[in-house]
Amino acid sequence: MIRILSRYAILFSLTLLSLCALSFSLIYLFPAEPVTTLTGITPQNLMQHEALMNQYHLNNSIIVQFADYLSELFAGNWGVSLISGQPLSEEIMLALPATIELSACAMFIVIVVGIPLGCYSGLRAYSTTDFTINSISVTAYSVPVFWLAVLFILTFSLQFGWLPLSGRINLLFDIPPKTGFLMIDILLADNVDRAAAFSDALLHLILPVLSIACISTASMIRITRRSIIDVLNKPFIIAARSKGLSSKQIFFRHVLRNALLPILPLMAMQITTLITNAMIVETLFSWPGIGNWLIQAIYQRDYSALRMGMLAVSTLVVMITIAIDLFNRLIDPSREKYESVTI
Amino acid sequence: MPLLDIKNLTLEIDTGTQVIKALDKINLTVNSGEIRALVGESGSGKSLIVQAISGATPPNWSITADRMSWNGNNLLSMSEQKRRQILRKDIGVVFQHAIASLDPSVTLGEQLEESLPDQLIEGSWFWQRAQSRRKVVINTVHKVGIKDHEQYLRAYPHQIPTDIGQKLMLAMALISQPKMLIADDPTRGMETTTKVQVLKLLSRLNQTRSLGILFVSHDLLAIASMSHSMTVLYCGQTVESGKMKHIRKRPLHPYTKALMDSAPSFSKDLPPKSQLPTLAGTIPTLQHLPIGCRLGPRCPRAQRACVNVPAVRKIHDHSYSCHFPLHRDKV
Amino acid sequence: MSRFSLYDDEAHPSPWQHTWRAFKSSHIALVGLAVLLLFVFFAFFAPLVAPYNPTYQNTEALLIPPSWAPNGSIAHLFGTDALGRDLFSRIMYGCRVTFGTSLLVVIIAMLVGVTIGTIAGMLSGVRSSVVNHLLDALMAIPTLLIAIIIVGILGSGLVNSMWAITLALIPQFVHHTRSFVRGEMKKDYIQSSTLDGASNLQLFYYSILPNMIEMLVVQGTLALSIAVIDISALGFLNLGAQAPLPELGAILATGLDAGYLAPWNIAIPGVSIFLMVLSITIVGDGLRSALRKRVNR
Amino acid sequence: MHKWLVWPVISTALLTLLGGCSPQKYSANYTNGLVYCSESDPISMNPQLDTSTTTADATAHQIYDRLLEFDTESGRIRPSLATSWSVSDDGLLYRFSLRRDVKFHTTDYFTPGRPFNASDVLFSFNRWRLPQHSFHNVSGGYYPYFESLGLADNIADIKAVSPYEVEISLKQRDSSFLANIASDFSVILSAEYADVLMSQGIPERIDRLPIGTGPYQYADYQKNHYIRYDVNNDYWQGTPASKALIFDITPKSSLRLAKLMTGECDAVAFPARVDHQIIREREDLVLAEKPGLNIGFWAFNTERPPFDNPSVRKALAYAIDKNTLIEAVYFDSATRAKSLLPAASWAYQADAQDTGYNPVLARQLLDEAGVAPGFTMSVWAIPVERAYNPNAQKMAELIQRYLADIEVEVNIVSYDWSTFRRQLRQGNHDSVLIGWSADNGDPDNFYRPLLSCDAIPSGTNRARWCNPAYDEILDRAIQTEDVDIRKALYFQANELLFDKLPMVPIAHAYRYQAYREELSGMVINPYGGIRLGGVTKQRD
Repeated sequence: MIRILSRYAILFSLTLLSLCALSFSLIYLFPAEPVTTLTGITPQNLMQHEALMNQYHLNNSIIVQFADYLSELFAGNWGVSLISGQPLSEEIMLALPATIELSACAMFIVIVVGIPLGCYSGLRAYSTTDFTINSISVTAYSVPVFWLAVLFILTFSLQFGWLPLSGRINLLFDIPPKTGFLMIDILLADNVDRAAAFSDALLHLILPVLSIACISTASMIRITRRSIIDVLNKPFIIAARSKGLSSKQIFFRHVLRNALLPILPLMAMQITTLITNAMIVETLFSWPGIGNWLIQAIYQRDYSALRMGMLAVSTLVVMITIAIDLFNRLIDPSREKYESVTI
Repeated sequence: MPLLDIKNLTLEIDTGTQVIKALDKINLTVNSGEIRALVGESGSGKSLIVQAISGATPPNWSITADRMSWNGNNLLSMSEQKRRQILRKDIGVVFQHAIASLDPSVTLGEQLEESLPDQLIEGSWFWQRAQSRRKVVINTVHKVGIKDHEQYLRAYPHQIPTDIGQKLMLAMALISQPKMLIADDPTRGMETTTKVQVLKLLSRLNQTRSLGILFVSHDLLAIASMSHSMTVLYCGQTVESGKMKHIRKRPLHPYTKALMDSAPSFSKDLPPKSQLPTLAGTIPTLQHLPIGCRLGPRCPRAQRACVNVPAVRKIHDHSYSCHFPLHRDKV
Repeated sequence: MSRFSLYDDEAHPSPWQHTWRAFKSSHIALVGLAVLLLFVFFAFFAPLVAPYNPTYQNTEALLIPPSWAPNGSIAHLFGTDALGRDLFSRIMYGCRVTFGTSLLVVIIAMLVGVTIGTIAGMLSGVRSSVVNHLLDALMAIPTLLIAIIIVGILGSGLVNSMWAITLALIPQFVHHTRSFVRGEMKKDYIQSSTLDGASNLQLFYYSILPNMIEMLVVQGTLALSIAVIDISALGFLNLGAQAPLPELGAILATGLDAGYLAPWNIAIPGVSIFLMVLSITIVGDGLRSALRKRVNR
Repeated sequence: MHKWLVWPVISTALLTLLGGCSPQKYSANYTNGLVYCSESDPISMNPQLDTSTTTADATAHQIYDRLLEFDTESGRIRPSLATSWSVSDDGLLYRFSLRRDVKFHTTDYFTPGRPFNASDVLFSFNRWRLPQHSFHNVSGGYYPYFESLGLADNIADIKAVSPYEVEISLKQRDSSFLANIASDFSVILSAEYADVLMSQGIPERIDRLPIGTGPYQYADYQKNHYIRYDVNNDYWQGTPASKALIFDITPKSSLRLAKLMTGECDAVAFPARVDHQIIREREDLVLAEKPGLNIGFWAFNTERPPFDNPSVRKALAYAIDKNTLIEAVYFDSATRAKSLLPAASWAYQADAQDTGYNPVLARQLLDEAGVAPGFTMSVWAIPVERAYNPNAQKMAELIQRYLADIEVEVNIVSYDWSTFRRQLRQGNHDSVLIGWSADNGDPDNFYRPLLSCDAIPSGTNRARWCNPAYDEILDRAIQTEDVDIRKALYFQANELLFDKLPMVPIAHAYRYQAYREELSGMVINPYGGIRLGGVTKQRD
């Protein structure tokens, strides 16, 4: 166990290091002054330029620069945004939770809807129900997420007027962002009608979450279904039947577990897709998340923000992926067989 | 009354493009306390019979039989639950691929406990029951010849060697103290010493508890000594069936003879260094089954009549299906 | 000596014939293939069949509804956009741009991915593990993020977005090729070839590659649908194809501006992307199940 | 076989899907507040530092007041923080009496110790006027509006006669001086706040956490997301009815309209031209319109060859059909521009010369100038909607087509608004589609910021065109109050501009404002930014 944990710790830190190296190399790759990309400050004159160069050791060798870059990163000094002049750490810490909130809700739906439907479809393989579920999921899987979001807005916000379309909550609620997670912030906020704020925030969640969840749910159904069918054809299920176990016992004790284990790593890949979709959808729903933030940053050519945003998002994703893999490794006994650890 | 009585069992597999008759009018009986060998080349449908009996059939299989009864109760028409009860209490099944037939995500101990019917557990409190359960499991494991139960009960299937897996599979089938054991090649690939152990165990159980055994194998040598009767399969058709000693002495079907001849120890008068006799060709695949007698294309005695399925003929309790049987020419 | 043959000899169709037969048996897959072929046709022959030049702005005919609407005109089958460009022609060219670039991207990614994957699969020890980890880390980074960074470095444009998507697709191919090659390397037939003295290159070309093609085709259709969605998403976000290049995502984004007045400018490009991805998915699924059926025999 | 699974699965799936769709209509009326959907982020919280409408909208009339202001109906100048003013006969000395008991905002970060007085006026003017002023270089030291007008140089002195009286003396007569004082950019900051910040060593805060005297006070700002204002309970014109004002920053016009329709916005900035018809058709929305004092134009970067050659510029002008542009981009809600001034201005020249559509002549002129076929140029299109150009991207695409006819290739360039302006100021463009909205009604407000030499460094002269003769005409024009003389001089300027053509005037557009019918008090400010102080929202 400790061996596995330490192995993953090393793997994680190595990956993190390479991501840091990548973001560091962006300083020289972006079409702007390295100093500017690094600090977010456009030097007004030569003296300031010189001072910044010295402060960040940009005149030294690359190794020293990188070491310095790392120490600044860990000290929490991430530079400031080229455009707004705000510290990037603050902006990212506000934007990231919004995306996490959105993705987590979507992931919840994906799991709660996708896995049961996939199981059902897999158990009833080649029946009419299976065919229906399967066709719906293939269809949903093929819808481009940005178009789906637009359709949702047109239907549910504009046509029926049921649901709001912008942001996380009506801006008239003055919720000070303490944690960045709106649901928690509402609880922490004073002077607001918490119940009203809560239901308003939930209403705001529905459309973006559904737009993201639809596609991922569809792939989750497909993956689960296939996995269930594969497991059902395994000899040990036949063996379990011959023991006289009921379908229920077989499903919960033998099928589900063995079907879900291989899904887990695929789920990690789903999260990547989900976050990509979340980033696209954010721009349509004016969701103040990291995707919206990054896309604004690229429109504004805010290089320092891009550099840190890239590092923050990829670290988050890699962290989730490695965590899922570790979890998978810990609960899946047969994984010990494979020598190589894959994240 | 026979424990298991199967008459004209037909199994059809729908592959989506065509319907394959994988088993064609199979007859099989196992009496209480009898060891019946079910013999045939691989691909002859032995394992399909086992699956058909154990009831674990995929949706694209359709099973029809004139009779398929357990202790006089029709297995095909009884309720799902009743059938499950019979499987749980009275029939133990050992599958061919032991490791693959064990759930890879559950420890062996748990899987063994799972096979134990509640009736065999003593105690009314859950801790008593857990204790009792564990005791039965350890006993059974010892019985099949595994001494180091601690190590293996905690292990997962992929961590154990194949022969241990096979033994555990056996333990799992025996733990419910069944009336009949269906063993699908339980000694496949085992070392000879281990194999002898297992066979001895089965014989002993057969004698002491009058356990009926359906022993499926292509290893004639191993089962010839212990079985009472034998059924020979070829391509999903029953070729010959009868008492072991009768068949050994005088096989009536050309295929049975070929099978016997291919095992050197059965042909005592084989000259040294001579070639073993074999049938020409190979066993056809399920998709390309010949019509009529399925041995037809390979049979040295085939004649025109062989395009029709031969009827079952019976001499005492020795039955065969052949138009031109051996040793009966003069009749 | 001629053998008496009472029974038909087994016909032995080639693996591809097998696959095609199995594929053919599914009607949905055939419909999907037909739609896909239509898109392929557009991709290759758009200039020949499109009624108008996709960038020609007919300022006399702004926002004309599609021909089936009451005040639509048959001259413009799908109507026109806010600049008076014929939507039907733009969609055709859009298929050419979106589908064509996606195909190109997938082919490049496949070539690179298979090369790296094979090397990684044949390597062993530390080097292989390093390659694996780097690639897996790369695979975890969302496509959009890679695209944003590439746009940051090179500026926006269709070609740059193609680079980004290629880069994002490569790891998948590497991953699958690697695990496939690793699995195959353990098999006996490779062992026996090795014992015959085959070099790694020969091993790959004569033994592994023929077995891998099916996996690549299936993986390729998957990657193609991802590529179409990603290319159009980047076009939609204005990070990919720039005006006036007719790219389906970009057409949709422009359509949004006049969305309330001219909803067909949202509906038609969206439906086109959707149908394109759907047909690719269906054909991919059909292929996969056909292959599975063949293997299961 | 698996019947036991059916119901849990189906009900879970349905519950999750349906749980969201509660049938009641979404309504946003929770708090007494006003939501205005703006199109972009303000550059700063101080309009002195920026000329963009976005900045002016977000700050000028919300947070601040000026000494004078324009009447929204008549467009005349009327008192604001100054209760009255007088001008000396030579037109060089202006005296303002100031309003008493005007309180600055009380916020989390500042509590004023005294009401508004002359020292605040001095501070506000001297900040942009005097390079040696301690606050001049804070936040870049760059005051484009005043620099482009040369106002800083023209003010000789400014002094407080008494705490409530201020005197400003000019070096030369400037007939547009009062109009400039009333413009969005001449806001009054708090000198006391500045001192506090200076003593704390954080002077740049003055432009990030603003303090003014306006109807709303700054509360919170998140880039790309929102600006939140609280009501100023001590506002001297009476406390506004809404307790809060939110600027919901929504760059896409289609989204702004959607939010207006769902009621998530009470009013939106720059409704897109294509959507006007829809807004008019809906009963719950109001579309107000007014002829605007603005101009949309296509400016060439005259510092870059071959655009330094007037005949190249002319050729490009002849290559485009302005009428089509107006029809396609403005949907006929604009009039064709011949000169810089719209018809509403008193100095409008009805018979000014104009370039027609003549691609043959265009190609000929290019050949003469030695510009070979296949020449590539960039057209920069502003990324935001403006009254003067509601869809520059579309216009650029049309121009791209026209120029293709004369074998000139066009790259359309567009960045995010703030980046766009930064790049533009550095002169990285070949040509740009942009425009100008008047800050006051004086013709000088068009001619000078757009094309004078002073306006190049200040960044409002997009053509980067400098012509001493032109500047001289403008200087002569503001030194007299005689309307006829001024008219003649501006006609002369028009002639010069037609000859040199540093930019192609395209259209004068109407100004539009879309809002929900619950709002009352929405008026279109003829000059500059939106005023939300007097707006109230009725509730049922």
